[in-house]
Amino acid sequence: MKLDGMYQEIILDHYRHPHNKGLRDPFDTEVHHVNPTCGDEVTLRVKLDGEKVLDVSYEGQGCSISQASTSVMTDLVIGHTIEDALNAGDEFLALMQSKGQGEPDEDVLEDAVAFVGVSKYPARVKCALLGWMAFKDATAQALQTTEGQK
Amino acid sequence: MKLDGMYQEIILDHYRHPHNKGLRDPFDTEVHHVNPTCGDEVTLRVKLDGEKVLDVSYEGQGCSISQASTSVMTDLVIGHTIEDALNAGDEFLALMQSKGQGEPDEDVLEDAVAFVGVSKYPARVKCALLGWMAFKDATAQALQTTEGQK
Amino acid sequence: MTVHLPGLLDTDAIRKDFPILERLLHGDRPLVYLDNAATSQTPRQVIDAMTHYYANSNANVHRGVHVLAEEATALYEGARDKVAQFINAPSRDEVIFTKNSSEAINLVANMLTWADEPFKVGVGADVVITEMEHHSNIVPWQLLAQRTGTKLKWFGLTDEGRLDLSNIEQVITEETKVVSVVHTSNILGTVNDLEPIVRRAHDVGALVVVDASQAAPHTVLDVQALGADFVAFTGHKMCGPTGIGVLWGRLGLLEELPPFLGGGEMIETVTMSASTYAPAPHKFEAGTPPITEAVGLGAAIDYLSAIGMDRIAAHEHAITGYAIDALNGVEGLKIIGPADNVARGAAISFTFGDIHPHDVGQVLDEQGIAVRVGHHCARPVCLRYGVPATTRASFYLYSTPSEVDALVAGLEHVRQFFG
Amino acid sequence: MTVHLPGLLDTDAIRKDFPILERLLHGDRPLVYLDNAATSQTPRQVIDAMTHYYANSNANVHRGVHVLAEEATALYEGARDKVAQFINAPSRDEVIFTKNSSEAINLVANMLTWADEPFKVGVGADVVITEMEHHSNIVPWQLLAQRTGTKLKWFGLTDEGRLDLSNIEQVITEETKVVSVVHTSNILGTVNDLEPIVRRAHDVGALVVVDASQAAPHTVLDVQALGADFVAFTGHKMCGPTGIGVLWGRLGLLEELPPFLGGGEMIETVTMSASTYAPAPHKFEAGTPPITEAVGLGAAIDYLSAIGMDRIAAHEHAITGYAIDALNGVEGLKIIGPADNVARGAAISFTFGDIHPHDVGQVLDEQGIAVRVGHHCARPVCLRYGVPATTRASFYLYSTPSEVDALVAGLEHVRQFFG
Ligand SMILES: Cc1ncc(COP(=O)(O)O)c(C=O)c1O
Ligand SMILES: Cc1ncc(COP(=O)(O)O)c(C=O)c1O
Repeated sequence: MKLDGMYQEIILDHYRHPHNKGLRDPFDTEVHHVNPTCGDEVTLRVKLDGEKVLDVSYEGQGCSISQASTSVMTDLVIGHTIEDALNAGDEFLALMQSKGQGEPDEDVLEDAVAFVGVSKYPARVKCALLGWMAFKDATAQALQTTEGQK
Repeated sequence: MKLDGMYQEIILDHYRHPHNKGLRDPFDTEVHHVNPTCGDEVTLRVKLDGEKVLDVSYEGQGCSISQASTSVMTDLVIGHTIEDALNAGDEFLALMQSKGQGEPDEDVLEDAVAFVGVSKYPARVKCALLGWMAFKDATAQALQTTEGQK
Repeated sequence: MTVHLPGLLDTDAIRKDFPILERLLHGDRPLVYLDNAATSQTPRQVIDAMTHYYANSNANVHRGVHVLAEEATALYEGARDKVAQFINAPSRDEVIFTKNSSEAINLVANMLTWADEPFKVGVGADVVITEMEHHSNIVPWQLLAQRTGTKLKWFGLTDEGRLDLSNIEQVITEETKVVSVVHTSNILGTVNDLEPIVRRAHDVGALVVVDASQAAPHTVLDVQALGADFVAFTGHKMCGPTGIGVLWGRLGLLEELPPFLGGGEMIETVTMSASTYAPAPHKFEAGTPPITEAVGLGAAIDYLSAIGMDRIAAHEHAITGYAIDALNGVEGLKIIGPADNVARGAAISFTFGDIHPHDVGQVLDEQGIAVRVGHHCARPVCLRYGVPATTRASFYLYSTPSEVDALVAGLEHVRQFFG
Repeated sequence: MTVHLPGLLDTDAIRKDFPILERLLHGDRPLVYLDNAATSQTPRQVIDAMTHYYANSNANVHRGVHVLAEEATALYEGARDKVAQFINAPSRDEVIFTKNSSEAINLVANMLTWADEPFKVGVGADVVITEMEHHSNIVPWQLLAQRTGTKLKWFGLTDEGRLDLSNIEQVITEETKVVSVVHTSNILGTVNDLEPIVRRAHDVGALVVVDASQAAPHTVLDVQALGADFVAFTGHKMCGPTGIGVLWGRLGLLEELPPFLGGGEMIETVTMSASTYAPAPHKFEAGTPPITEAVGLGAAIDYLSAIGMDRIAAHEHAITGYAIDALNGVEGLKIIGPADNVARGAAISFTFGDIHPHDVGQVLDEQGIAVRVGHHCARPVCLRYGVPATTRASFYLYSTPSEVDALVAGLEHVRQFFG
């Protein structure tokens, strides 16, 4: 079945057993992002520490793609440098815009490579990006606050 | 040539040698009517006398149909009773709305029967009606004034 | 096994008129098109009428003395006659062609924005809508409210998915200038009882606008019986083309209300400093109108009328009843909207356990079943019922019981997939 | 005898693409279609693209997860890409689909009606147009003036049919908020030199709107080279369908200016009390857009681009030159508009002795020759040149020298008829 290209087992796993779900303290910033076309929502917290992403936690509702993608994202960024995390986000965005043609770097994207099939479904690309966009936004806000305190 | 159905010789005659053209005194009312879609214009004067249409005169510019129709109309109403004149106008209107199917009464409409062919050309019906509408309007205004004076 | 329900149309014959229904998806899946509330499919007769127009009579309308211009004008104005007859309008001059329903409603809102007394809106006046409106019957009134200071009020909904009119005297008051309400909800399927609303609105001197976007395609729409002042609908939901909608309005109102868009065709005479306007409907049709689209809509009306709107309504009632029963038998499925088949249109929204509608729709699509998922341009309804989105199946004259069966089977597949 | 002019296209081949050009009128008269400024004819490729859409991919756009909805969305948004490329727009998001040129211009006028500073119009501000505008670029600004108290000013015309810019500093002043001007006049044929107008307008901080309705079909239209802020044109004059037009606008402006029509598709999120709007272009596209019409317009752009807009312009230039010479040889005929073939489009208006244009058009029609007669939605031009109306012949990529010859012969026949 062609759908398996989109709903890879790894995606369904993250959907059924999401990682890092549930809001946690401490955090620097909290953001709330919505996908207006389908009502998917995520509330996401970020805790940075100088160079590193110390923690990301979230609460949300939405389709399997948006939920799994957020779960995968947390694995990819927590404990990594901010720079690497944002880089991974850029890679993921490029993958999502590839219309199924992307050749993702598994070293960078790990489980997130499973989303290559989603990029063939324009209506679902936004779902896959929801958590990533929230992370980027929260991180940018946290960095700004830190800048301001310097 | 099918056009002959529209431009009957009698119409072209009236167009080339219009009757009663040129504004005359005395008159009761003067009206100015315009056909906005093509710019045809007529200024028309009416002189009534109790029951009768004493005089109609006009000045105008426009296509052969509008000019000839106005000329034919003056012949049909000058010297007739107001009632007969307005009746002829109603007959003519019905003829124009007949889409080529009308069977005009030559006793009532005289030369105006020649316009039956025009009724097949929707874009030209308004041209043929311009003078008649002006006459009807001017007569109604003149009658109102007379009423007012009673 | 074929199901026989009383009132069904001969869908075998009808489906032959719709070329797209022969399409296979994902290789070999026949299309099961259950997204009719979003847009309907187009019969060959309508496609052919437009193709024939382009190949034979295409010209700009009005003012032309050449044959093509006369034919185009006759076809365009002939379509207006057909619409007038279809909705039992007292006069053909009451039928205004717009680009869609949304423009039709915005047209009314903008006429009122610029109107003088007695229609003048503004601070101290209010506009009433309902919580089950499509965004196209919400946002134009929010814009009017922001622009003029008019207050926006609305009727709420009952738990059963019906309008809550219990406070009608408080909602529609002497301050109310206009009440705009949907005939048939595109998300809940509810068919509203408009009679008490029209009566109360007219008692207080308010105008009534009816959004008939989901009514004109599916049932006999009689604007005189309805008693409203304006009625809006859209071509692409009634077997017609995109790019055309209709606003019907009472002639007396159309004569008094100011124009909206300015341009060619809507004028009587123009000088650089001032213009006068043509009589309705042309006053409200600026620029080259959707000519081919009117030809197509006229052909759609001929097509629907030949079958009979009453028979189409009966067919859809039968299918909807069958679908409600079948869906109620699906474990974990919950219908959002009237659960019975009374005063109900042919759109059924539902949730399915905690499987998100996007996922439901995607897996159904894989089986060739086209449903719509999301908030269906009626987000306040989702908020009201506490759901982020729904899956919606909606039927039309070519829908069959076996398509309902396919949907039910498809849902079982969805459950397995995400189980 | 066939005439050979440098720059002519292979019209034998091109004409085969247009089914209507095979039509015989009044029994046996081949159609000589010289009414292209009113609307163009539609090639088979465009008709087929729309027919194919209805028969294969018809669905409502955006938000759908099913195959048809994805195909329809890709086709609709693909048409936007084609338009953007056709006019060299910096971004596809700058292309807004409207129902026609008139709506596009009204859209700008209404954005400004509701805009805040620095765009705010009203008492003390003014809007500048010209005396050669189509009614669709006059009436929207008259309405804006009446509604907001803004003052309307305009450039006059020279006896030769050109814009009189001698008083440009007095007409466009620090008070000017917007200058809206036609690229190519539909009645005079004049192609305006927009450069000094754009420069002066931008010097005083005014926005520039260009009505390119008669430019987009006939020449290379490069919005970046033009330097304007908004550009409007319409599908049915450029081999596309009715029911669709385009407004191009600078992205920065589209982001800042308020929406016009409200409804589905143009929102980000809606509650009963307030809404937020989608980014441009969707912010300005309320309701179901003209989807099929966009598909058709996209196909028209492919068709025109394959031939090449520069080559089409050259062809029309050759035909127009030939026609000006031929018409100047007709006794009693007087061209209203530039008498030479410099900075000139393919529409030629004229008077013919004292034979009224209606009569000219009617007798030409009888010979199968379709011209337009009247004021061509530019009544101020007729007033300016003291004529009640004109006869207009207008050419396109399929026009031939022998059609010009037929026109000249037809005019001789008109003279005899009324002689
Ligand atoms: C110069 C010009 N502007 C505007 C328009 C209006 O175009 P539309 O009727 O498609 O809105 C036209 C066409 O009639 C035109 O020639
Ligand atoms: C109830 C209702 N109102 C209004 C609309 C808007 O129609 P359109 O998108 O054709 O403007 C729709 C369709 O989406 C609808 O279902």
